[in-house]
Amino acid sequence: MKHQIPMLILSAVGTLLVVSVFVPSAQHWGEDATLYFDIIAVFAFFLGGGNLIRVHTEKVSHKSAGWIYSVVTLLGFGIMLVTGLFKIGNPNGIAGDLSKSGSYFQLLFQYVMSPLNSTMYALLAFYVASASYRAFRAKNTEATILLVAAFVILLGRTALGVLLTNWIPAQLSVLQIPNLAIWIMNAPNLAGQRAIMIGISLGVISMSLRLLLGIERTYLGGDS
Amino acid sequence: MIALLRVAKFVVSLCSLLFIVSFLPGQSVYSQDTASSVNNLPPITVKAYDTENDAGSSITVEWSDPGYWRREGFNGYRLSRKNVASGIEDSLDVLPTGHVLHEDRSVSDDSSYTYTLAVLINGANLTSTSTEVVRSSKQWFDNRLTWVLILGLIICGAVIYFIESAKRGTKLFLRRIAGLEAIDEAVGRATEMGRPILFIAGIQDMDDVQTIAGLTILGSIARTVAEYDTKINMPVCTSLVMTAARETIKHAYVTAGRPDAYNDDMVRYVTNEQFGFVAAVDGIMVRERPAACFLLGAFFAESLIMAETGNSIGAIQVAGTAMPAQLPFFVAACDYTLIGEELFAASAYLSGEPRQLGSLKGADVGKAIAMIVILVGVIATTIASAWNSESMLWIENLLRQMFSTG
Amino acid sequence: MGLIISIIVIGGGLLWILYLSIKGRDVDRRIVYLFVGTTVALAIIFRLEFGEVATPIVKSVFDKIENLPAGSKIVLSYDFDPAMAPEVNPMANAFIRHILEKKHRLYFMSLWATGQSLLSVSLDSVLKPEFPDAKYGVDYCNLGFKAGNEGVLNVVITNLRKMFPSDANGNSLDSLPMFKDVESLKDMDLLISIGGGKPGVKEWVLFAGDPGKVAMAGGSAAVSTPLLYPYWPKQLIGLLGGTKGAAEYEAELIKRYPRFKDKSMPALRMMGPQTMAHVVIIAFIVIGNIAYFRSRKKGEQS
Amino acid sequence: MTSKTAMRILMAIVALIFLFSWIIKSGSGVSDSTFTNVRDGFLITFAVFLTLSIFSFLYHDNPFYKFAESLYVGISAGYWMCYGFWSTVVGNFVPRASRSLSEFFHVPYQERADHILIYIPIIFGLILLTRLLPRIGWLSRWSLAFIIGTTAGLNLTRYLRSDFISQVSNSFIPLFVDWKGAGDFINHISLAADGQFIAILSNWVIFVGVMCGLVYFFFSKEHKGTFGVASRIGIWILMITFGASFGYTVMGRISLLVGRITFLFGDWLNIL
Repeated sequence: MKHQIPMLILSAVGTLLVVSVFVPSAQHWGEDATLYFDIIAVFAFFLGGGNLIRVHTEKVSHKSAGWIYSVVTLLGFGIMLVTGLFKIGNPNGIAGDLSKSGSYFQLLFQYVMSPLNSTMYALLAFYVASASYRAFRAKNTEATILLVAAFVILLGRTALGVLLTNWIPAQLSVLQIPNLAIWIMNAPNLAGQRAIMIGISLGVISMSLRLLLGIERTYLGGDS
Repeated sequence: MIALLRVAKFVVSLCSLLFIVSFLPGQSVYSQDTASSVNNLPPITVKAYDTENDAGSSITVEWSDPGYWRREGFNGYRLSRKNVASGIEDSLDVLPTGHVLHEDRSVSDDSSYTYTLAVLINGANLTSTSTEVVRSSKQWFDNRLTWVLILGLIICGAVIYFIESAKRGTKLFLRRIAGLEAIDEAVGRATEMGRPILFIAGIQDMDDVQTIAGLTILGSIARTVAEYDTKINMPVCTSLVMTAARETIKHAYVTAGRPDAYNDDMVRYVTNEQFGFVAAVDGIMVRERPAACFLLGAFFAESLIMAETGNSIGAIQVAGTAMPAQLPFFVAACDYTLIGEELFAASAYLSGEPRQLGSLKGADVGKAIAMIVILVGVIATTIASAWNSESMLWIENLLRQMFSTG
Repeated sequence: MGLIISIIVIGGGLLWILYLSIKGRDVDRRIVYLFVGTTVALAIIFRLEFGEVATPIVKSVFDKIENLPAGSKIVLSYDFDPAMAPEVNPMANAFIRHILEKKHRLYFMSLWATGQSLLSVSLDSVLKPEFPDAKYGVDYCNLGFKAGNEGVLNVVITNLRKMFPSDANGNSLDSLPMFKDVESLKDMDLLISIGGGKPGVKEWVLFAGDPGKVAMAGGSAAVSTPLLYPYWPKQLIGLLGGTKGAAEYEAELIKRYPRFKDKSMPALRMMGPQTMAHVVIIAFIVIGNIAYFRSRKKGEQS
Repeated sequence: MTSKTAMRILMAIVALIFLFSWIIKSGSGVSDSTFTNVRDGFLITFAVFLTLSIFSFLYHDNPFYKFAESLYVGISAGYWMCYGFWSTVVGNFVPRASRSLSEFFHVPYQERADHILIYIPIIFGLILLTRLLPRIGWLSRWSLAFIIGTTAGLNLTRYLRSDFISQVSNSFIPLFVDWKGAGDFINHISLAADGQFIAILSNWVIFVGVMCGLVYFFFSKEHKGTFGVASRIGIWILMITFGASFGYTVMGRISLLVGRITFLFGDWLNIL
């Protein structure tokens, strides 16, 4: 029971959606299914929120290490939820666009969430630099090829590439670094991307089939 | 399989038959008196037919304008429809220059209709005679997808065939994947050092196949973890993944005979927001110092942050993703990387189950088909373009038609 | 002057790191971090700038918008978050300017929740002040965000009203004149997605542009640009890749419409720091490898 | 001096700078209302504080980073929940479910015959929430099964059409571009970027690259002999692809840093 019914739901829904692609009057099933997924996903948000509250209140009530940060998390969560759900300060009231400028929700987004998000992302610039200094080493043929390609693209995307190689005559213009960068993007890069894409699509197809046939069912708690 | 193919073919021919029957164009001429002002132009032709490959309730009206639209004072075309049974006439729409067809989606499959088209020039209506009677209908198969269906059936058929033959005990050879052999080693090292392992299944929800692939690999890792009694730590960023991951790990512990050692807190929901999640994972890495990190699933920009942080705390890292943009960072900063399709294959490898392995062989058939078709296609295209060969052009067009997405 | 100071500081620093590396001493991560930060900061403070010319892949998008007849329907989708914004927001603003300048109809939407918030910033800072005559519901409108990723596209390519019964402000679509002849995205003349994650340009190609047979262009964060090359020029008519793509578009826009010259063109300005940072990263790769080969040689000798 | 005292001094300094910046920023506000100026002054200072707190992680894990991280986790979870509620529940569910609710939220009600179907996801959603109840928590697998079924079903045909079929047909390329015979080819041979030779070379590279790349992904054959050579070329092509991706990515990452530094120098310090 515990395993047959989920398997049945999975296979039925999946097969139905595969068939629906080919039958014109059923083509909207795919749309409906995605709409349903979204609504279920909202319940998942609630589940997630519930878990977040549970984990952090537990930390606070047990006064476990770093509980003060859990208070911060809960506060942030509560404030955002209240301003968003009640659309506090929204010029158009309850009917207004959630992110209408002037609403507290948008203010919190602009001054708290947005700087946090972009700064986390900006850390990447530092990590990239550190990775290029320590990790990108010509350890073997493969790594060397990767490095050379990266090198050409890096140079080609800046004015430096033009400065360095614009003395090369038109007869050999592919050797000018900006042109070489474009060539790498259009030829070998395209070939590699394509091979990866075809491989992945087959991987996805065979994985989906394994799921539909009920061979792969770890995520449902196995087949015991 | 063959039976299915036959059904498909039958459906296709039935559809085409229906299509031909409904395709009865009506031609029309202007009535003499109103056309006198523009009598130097041939009459406009209008035809109406059931819209192809649809779910019914739609008729397409098509016309060809010999040049009225270039006249001074042209204001557009007015399309009218008459319900044959009830006699009700509706003016549908006025369409500006440039339009040569209109899809009328307000018809019922139960009624028949005729259409007339009027050219509006300086207030004068040059109305065509009406089209033949037409009725909309639904089609049961989308003709444009015949080849998609056939290719799909071949690939899926191959996968199923090899699954079946593996079930019957046929031995299958599979090449080794370096990253997979490292998994046991990594878990072993974490046990020796008495430190936890960290598992990240990407930042997508369960509607991404990569996440599912990550979780199936988690299944095998969790089994080893349960046996060795190592600590596993898995922050997740959606609660559906949390639910699935808990089921997965719990099952592994039950299989290993240690259900009491399982604990829901092994999997923690953090937040759906990408960098909120990254910030938390970074914190966990630095504070808990896992001995091994597994990054298997769909990753975006966070790949480098996680891989670099993992690298800086000296953890063994096994990564895998089908996001090509993130692969260079994994290749550089992790000890082992599963590239693209290898991620999907990994779960089958690790299960060791013959049926799963059979499906990999099936996917290889797909690759073989792709290679053969590309080879033939390239040869045909080359010869067709360089030496103008008619027969090669025919082959090229056939292949392009087969491999068009409809 | 600024250039000279920058070169001295950066060059000196690099030489020092090279010296340390050759000596076999470990250069702390934090020194690397500090160095990158300084380089970018110097370039920003001294406003180093380099000229840009549009490459064909960018030019083709520009020409498409330029050559569509006035009143054409263009969708501009904000599929990004604040983190990607410095890279792709300039593209969005350049598109808004160009599209409204050519008197096309502009339909905004977003597949990212965060996109909608950024969109309202764009509306307030670019569209409303620079095009005061543009009327909501006639010249432009905001459909807002809808959850469901590519699922949304799956629906709107056949039926727009099913997903968007109303616009972001709660107006029924039928009350807005610009939706009169729009049943689905198939009725559009050009779709533009600006993004960098998932869903992004790729999903737009696969679920909207391809199945609907509508011309499709994209602007994408640099990281996902290489993935999109296989779609050009058939499935994508053109593509703006990262800051460089945005800067090229801005340069082309200024060339054709000099009235935008005094408007802020952030991508063009960002190319200076960009170039400097590239140089530094290239230098790091070189230094890292020199150190690596030296240590390997030493290892072989001993 | 113990590290605790040092920390306290540091916190005091940060608090002072914060206060100072708040006052200055409030004073330089442009709005007529004092409240708005003081509020915006606080917000912009707070944004700067958060930016620097995250950057401080580069040096070391520290309380400022932990604060920013915890706040981020809370704020973003709330953000997504609000969006889920307003855009999906109110935007998509309410208009299909109830007229009075639609009026309450000011969204246009949609008359449809199959309204009952909209309750399917609600049922599965509620089943999902049983996860919070230990005894019947296993029921949540049903919702999971529904979602995975949807994923598998949609992806199977999607990837087949969009990635497999279209990428294969995109690979039908001529290996001799603008071919007018071998003599003509040799006469005009050059390394010009837009020349015939480079066009031909590109197509050869794409053709060979795709083939070898696919060979690399072959699982059921040992990579030995010719097959091994092809697989090796395949991995080289993949490495070029990764290198190209890396080059492009670096560019993107720097832009983000530029964005942040411009914010600090421009919006905060006003020195740009």
